[in-house]
Amino acid sequence: MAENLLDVRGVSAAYGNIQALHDVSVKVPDGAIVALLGANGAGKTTTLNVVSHIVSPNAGEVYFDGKPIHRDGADAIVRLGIVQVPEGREIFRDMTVRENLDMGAFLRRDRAQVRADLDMVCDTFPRLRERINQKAATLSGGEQQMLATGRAMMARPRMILLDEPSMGLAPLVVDQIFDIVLKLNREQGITILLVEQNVKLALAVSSYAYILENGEVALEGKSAALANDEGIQRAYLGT
Amino acid sequence: MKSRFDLMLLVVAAVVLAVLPMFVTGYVLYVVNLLMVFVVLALGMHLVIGETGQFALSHAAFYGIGIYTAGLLNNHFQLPFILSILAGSLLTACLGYMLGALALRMRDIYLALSTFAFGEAMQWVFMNWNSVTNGSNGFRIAPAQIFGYALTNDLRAYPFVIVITALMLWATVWISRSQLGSAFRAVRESDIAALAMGVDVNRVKRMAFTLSAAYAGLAGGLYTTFSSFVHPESLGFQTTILVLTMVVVGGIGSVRGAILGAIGFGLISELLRQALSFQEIIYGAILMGFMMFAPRGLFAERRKRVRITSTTHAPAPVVATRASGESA
Amino acid sequence: APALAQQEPGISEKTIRIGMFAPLSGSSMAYGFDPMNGAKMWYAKINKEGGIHGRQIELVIEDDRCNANDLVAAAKKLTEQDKVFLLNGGSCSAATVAAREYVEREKIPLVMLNASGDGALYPVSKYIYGAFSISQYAVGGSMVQFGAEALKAKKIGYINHDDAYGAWNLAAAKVQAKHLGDLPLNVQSVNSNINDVTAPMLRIRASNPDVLLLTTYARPAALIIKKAHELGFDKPIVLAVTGTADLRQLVENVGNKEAFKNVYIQDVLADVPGSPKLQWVYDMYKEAYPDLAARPGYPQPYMPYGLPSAMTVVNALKAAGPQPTREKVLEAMSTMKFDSGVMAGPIEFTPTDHAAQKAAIYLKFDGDKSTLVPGTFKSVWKYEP
Amino acid sequence: MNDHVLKTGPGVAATAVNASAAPSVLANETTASLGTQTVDAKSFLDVSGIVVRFGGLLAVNGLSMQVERGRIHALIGPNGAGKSTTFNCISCYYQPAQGRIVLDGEDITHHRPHQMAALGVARTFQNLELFGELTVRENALLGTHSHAARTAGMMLRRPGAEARDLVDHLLERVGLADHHDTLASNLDFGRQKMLELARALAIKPKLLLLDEPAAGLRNREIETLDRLLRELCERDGITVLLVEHVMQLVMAISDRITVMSFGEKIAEGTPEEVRGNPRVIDAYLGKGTHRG
Amino acid sequence: MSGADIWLFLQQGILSGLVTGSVYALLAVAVVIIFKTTDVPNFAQGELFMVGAYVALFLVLVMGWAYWLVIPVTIAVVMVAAALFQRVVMERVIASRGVGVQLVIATLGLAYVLKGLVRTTGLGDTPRSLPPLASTSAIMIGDAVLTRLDLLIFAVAIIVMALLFAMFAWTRTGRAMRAVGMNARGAQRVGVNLSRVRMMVWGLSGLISAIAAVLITPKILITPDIAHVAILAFAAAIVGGMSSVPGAVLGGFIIGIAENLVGLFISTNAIVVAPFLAIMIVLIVRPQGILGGRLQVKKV
Ligand SMILES: Nc1ncnc2c1ncn2[C@@H]1O[C@H](COP(=O)(O)OP(=O)(O)OP(=O)(O)O)[C@@H](O)[C@H]1O
Ligand SMILES: Nc1ncnc2c1ncn2[C@@H]1O[C@H](COP(=O)(O)OP(=O)(O)OP(=O)(O)O)[C@@H](O)[C@H]1O
Ligand SMILES: [Mg+2]
Ligand SMILES: [Mg+2]
Repeated sequence: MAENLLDVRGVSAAYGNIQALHDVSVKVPDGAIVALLGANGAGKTTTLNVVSHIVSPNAGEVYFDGKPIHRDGADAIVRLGIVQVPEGREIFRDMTVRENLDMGAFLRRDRAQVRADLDMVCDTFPRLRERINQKAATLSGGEQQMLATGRAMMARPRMILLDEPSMGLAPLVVDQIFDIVLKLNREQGITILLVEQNVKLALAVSSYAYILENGEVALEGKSAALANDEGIQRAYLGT
Repeated sequence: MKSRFDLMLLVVAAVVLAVLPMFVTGYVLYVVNLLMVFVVLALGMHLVIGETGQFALSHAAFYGIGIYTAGLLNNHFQLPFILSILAGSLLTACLGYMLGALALRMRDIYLALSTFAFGEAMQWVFMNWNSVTNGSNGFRIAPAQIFGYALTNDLRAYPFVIVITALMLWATVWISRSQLGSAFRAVRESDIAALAMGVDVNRVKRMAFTLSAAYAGLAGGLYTTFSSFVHPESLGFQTTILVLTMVVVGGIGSVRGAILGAIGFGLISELLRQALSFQEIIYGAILMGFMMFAPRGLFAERRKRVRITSTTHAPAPVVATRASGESA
Repeated sequence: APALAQQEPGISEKTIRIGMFAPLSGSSMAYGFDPMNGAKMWYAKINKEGGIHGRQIELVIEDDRCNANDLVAAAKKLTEQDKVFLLNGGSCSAATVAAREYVEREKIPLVMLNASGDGALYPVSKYIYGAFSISQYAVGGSMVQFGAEALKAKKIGYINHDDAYGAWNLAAAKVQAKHLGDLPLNVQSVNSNINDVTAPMLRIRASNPDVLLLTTYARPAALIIKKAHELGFDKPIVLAVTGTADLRQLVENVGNKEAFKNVYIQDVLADVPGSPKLQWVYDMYKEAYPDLAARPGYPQPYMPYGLPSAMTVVNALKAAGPQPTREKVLEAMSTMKFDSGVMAGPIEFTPTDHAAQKAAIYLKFDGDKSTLVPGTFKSVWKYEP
Repeated sequence: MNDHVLKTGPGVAATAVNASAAPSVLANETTASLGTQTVDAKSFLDVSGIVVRFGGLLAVNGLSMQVERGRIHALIGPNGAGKSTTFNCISCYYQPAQGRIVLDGEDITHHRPHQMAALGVARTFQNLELFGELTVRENALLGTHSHAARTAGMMLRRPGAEARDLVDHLLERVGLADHHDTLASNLDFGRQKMLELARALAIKPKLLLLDEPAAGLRNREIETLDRLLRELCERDGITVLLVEHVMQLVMAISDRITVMSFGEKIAEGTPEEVRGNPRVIDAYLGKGTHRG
Repeated sequence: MSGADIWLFLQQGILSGLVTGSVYALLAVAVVIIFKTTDVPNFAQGELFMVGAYVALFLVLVMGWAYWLVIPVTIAVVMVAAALFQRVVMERVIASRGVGVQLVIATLGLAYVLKGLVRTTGLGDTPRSLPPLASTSAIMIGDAVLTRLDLLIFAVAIIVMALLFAMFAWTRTGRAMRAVGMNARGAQRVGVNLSRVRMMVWGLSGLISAIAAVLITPKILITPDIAHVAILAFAAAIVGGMSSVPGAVLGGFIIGIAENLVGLFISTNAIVVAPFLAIMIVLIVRPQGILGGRLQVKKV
């Protein structure tokens, strides 16, 4: 097995004539949490979308577990065990919370286990249990974010791509989210590629981090190192 | 339509249209006149569908009402045709306003199909209100005339048709560049946000309905200036669909698209005449082809790619912005 | 060649150009496509025989799509662009009417192909001739006449369409009923797209007539005959020519010979399709269009209706002499009478009536055989302005 | 959307007035301030005892709060506490089942949403509501609709020079100067947020309702936002009501904070007071490493 | 009109209406499942049905096959054709960023092509029929008369509805279809293969259309323009609430019965407007159709 579970090699991607990514390389070791940081419009979301093949790269390759996946369809990627918690949440508006969570386990056949996981998710987000039969469209912003995260957990993936999981969440819940992230990583050994605007937290939970600047990797290194380097913080992360 | 390209287009068109009568037979002029009617129809549909995003499929009905109104005024009162045309489009405007008021609660497919139903119902009225429309026998239209000068043939009608169409074009461009135009587009893109901008969404929708109905009515009046007969059969859904096709293939949301779409399709169907029994197949293939390879329209101004993360044709969320029902 | 001929549009020393139009595509194709072929093969035959006064007939063909705007466009193109001598076309009455004003303005003869075209024939126009199948006014009147005279009906049920055809034949039917001493007429008008004929049939049955007259097209006709049988309506049913094109198919569509215990059909062809009397037409077709004839479904039922109009044009041109003018041709047609060998009655025009066919015969049809009911039945309807 | 007649009278009349006494500063850095600064005792926005139910669920339960003119007032609380719903009531998208909302002496409880802009109430949306297929500039220009296109006559004209300058200026102020002709949908999330803000400002608001403006923004952008908001309230005298989970921002700029939980107000006061409040801490803040 | 007549009219009118309604319902269901999942009102629905009938007809008349063989083949052909259309044409339209209206126009194109093709076979000249799948001899129900075929049609409509309803509610595929309809991208995120699901839906609607064809043709006969029944199917779908399968069937019944009662108690001229009046009335009273589920507030 390759030591890097996910290996993004020099991908470039464009929207029409807007070049969003140039030659971006990101490596995520198996079982690690890697952070992807950078200003707005840097290309973080695009990078994740390239991995989950919502956006197809016009150059470069993506390897998962040593196998090339940049030609697989978006659903095949999920089948391989990569799920994304998307920026726009993309929940099923007219389905209830429960149905949404069930859809998360779409590819799974182990009914019993799925039901257990549903409980697990509801325990992590009690708010969702309260709203379990409410239409997702009517959830509050934060509740929707919880739902999106919960849906991803329901897939029992090998790897989760988290796009700004703390966005719109109450501080209390933000802490919880990151506890959850750590728990998923430690207990279920899920590898995580994390896009997060809360640099402090991101660097705290991750072992390694990449900093994107308008579509290119401007800097990478051990999270701890970055966290302690005032200069870098000021230069790239504006703290 | 700001680009230099459009200006060139206009100039060329103007010149061609001006010299045309010297070189061609009445047949060609008839075809051109007919095309112009469809241009006006397309412009009207552009306003309500292209700009405001309200899928109203009752165009043919208003077109018909315009024809009958103007026709009756020609036949019985020998009004100067300008007046009968205006009368027709005034009437349709009022009806359009009422339909708009009724349709406010509906959107998307429901709006489309209820307006479609209205259209079918109107066609039935044309078909059965013998005393007025002469029903299924078809309706004879006396030559339109103005101060004694009768438009007895296509050549005589031609200049008026062209000028009126040009005026409508000018009006359309004006509207879509005005703040009303941007209000239309705002409603199309997000009525929730539009409300926050102080756009009275319902009023704006009604305006769109009214305008497009008025256009259709006027197109009907225009038709009476060079045509001596109309049959309810030609005032049904297929006409609405033809206009819709023109607008979409031309490039939905673009004035240029609507016009060129109308002309392009008018010509295609005139040329297809020769293909005889295969024309349906060809026509269908053309539609599919355009949608497969140029769905945003052949002639529309190029638009940049839309954000990937807004899913293709995901259902528009149903908005009932006043949740009074909810919170009661 | 004589100077006169030169001035006349569409005429040259060697040729006469004739403009033809009919629905050659779309939903009404079946009404025009093969009748057009029928007419064409007659012109071809004439050309083979050396043409008319040494002139070959040259055809320019347009598709009128059975719709007013397209038909007018076609007529204008043929007249002004192709400069044809006369127009021979039109299978759809309603649409053909649209050309009336234009034809009169251009003073060009229009001989309808197989449209009943009542709307264009009445009031009589100097330039328009037609109704080679039969005029709808004739259909309606004749039906009522048959019902009352041959079937001794005192009370008549009548189902027609809500379109122009229906309006015309009903108008004549009413006149006829009045003429026969105010026979009660229970009329149900239905749309030709109707799917469930329960309502009209129940209403008819409730009015308990002695005969049911149907002037509908083939599909509603089949549905009604079927429903009548289901509902146990055992009075005679008379089916007008508009629905009788393909009798074998009619029986299949009704799906039950029982339903034809008491059915009569109106006909205007000299005899049922495929019968010896008309064989020559079908042979001619096979010869003219071998590969078409090989295809299933061809020749289509309406094919023979195309010939009489072509015959009329040819005869008129012959009569107009070596230097034909539009006036001469119109002149010739205004008093023309001949037996087409295709239609039941003679093709007959008078200066006051340009509808070719007024006679209709009736056959008792039991599901496979049809036996002639003696006599022809005429409509008394007269156009009064 | 249920149809309704356009309500003329106070609302619209008021517009005319505000617009003629138009905030000029927004249009031009140099000129003096909005002048609506005179902070009087009685509150500018007065929400009293509003209740919103969704089926069985009590989203807002008798919430009352006063917002003083020219201040930055924050509304915070756990997810699903009812903050956005409250916003929707103030901007008249929802109608509270009970309670009154008074803006500057006028009862707006039963106003229609589109009338609010004319009254000088602007809002942004938690889940972006941009005109995706329109350019950045067109988006912002629509903000001027409420004053540049009041009458049908004005509607038929193009936006005037004044409106255009205002928009250009605002776009520059939020850092979208060089994106004028980009389609809104082609902007990244952060810039879309900024565009929404600019569009709201184009309304020349007296009251600005911001639903989580900082969500998805990086620290640096948050600092810009911070500066911008202070400026708006101090120099342009705009009253800001802010829903936000980014404490770094809230605590820094708010003059007053209302905390709600399960639809009810659980605390109110200055940032300090609120930060210290135990109920707030265990209902909302937690002790964690949240920003700020 | 005597009281007895009225009573009889009611019985017969309603029962026949239910059967004709089932015809509309079957097609309406085919419309609805495509709309539900791809948000496209399929303007070629009527033509799919029509082609189904003509394929069968062709195999019977020209190929001279046995009917038991014709039926499955017909169903297969139409299924595959529909699925292919989605795969080849519609996917391409989506790929080049066509949205709702463009997709609709594409289906419109299909409609024209199919009509044209059938006409060129020459079988389109007169209305035609197929061997009925059940006896068409009359049986009495109360004072009303129906045929075994009528009962079969009614039954099939109900069964098809039930099956589809179950599928959407309880099967994985069904859930996938609903998800795709609500949020295509979201569905991809959880591992749904969009184009496969869309193909399945089209195939399914092709299947229903073909079944409808062999079942209904003996009742309403076919012509190349029989597609006009699809208009009534749309009426049924919209009355029932466009995205609800039971709604479609309910709508079908309503339209069918409305046609007859209007025809019987008002005028046969008015039969043809009845459906459109029904649409307008229903939508003005209830803009989302009868079973359309109440208007959802968009959370802002
Ligand atoms: N669908 C699209 N069409 C065109 N351009 C796009 C599209 N999506 C993103 N972009 C552009 O690509 C660049 C990268 O966008 P992306 O969303 O990846 O940035 P990001 O790092 O996720 O920013 P944020 O933190 O604000 O989400 C930006 O310049 C953005 O404007
Ligand atoms: N239209 C609706 N129908 C049903 N429930 C709703 C509706 N809108 C909101 N809710 C519920 O009301 C509660 C309050 O929602 P609201 O959006 O106001 O929360 P919030 O305070 O904005 O939370 P967040 O900070 O996460 O945005 C939530 O629990 C939500 O599920
Ligand atoms: Mg992003
Ligand atoms: Mg909120």
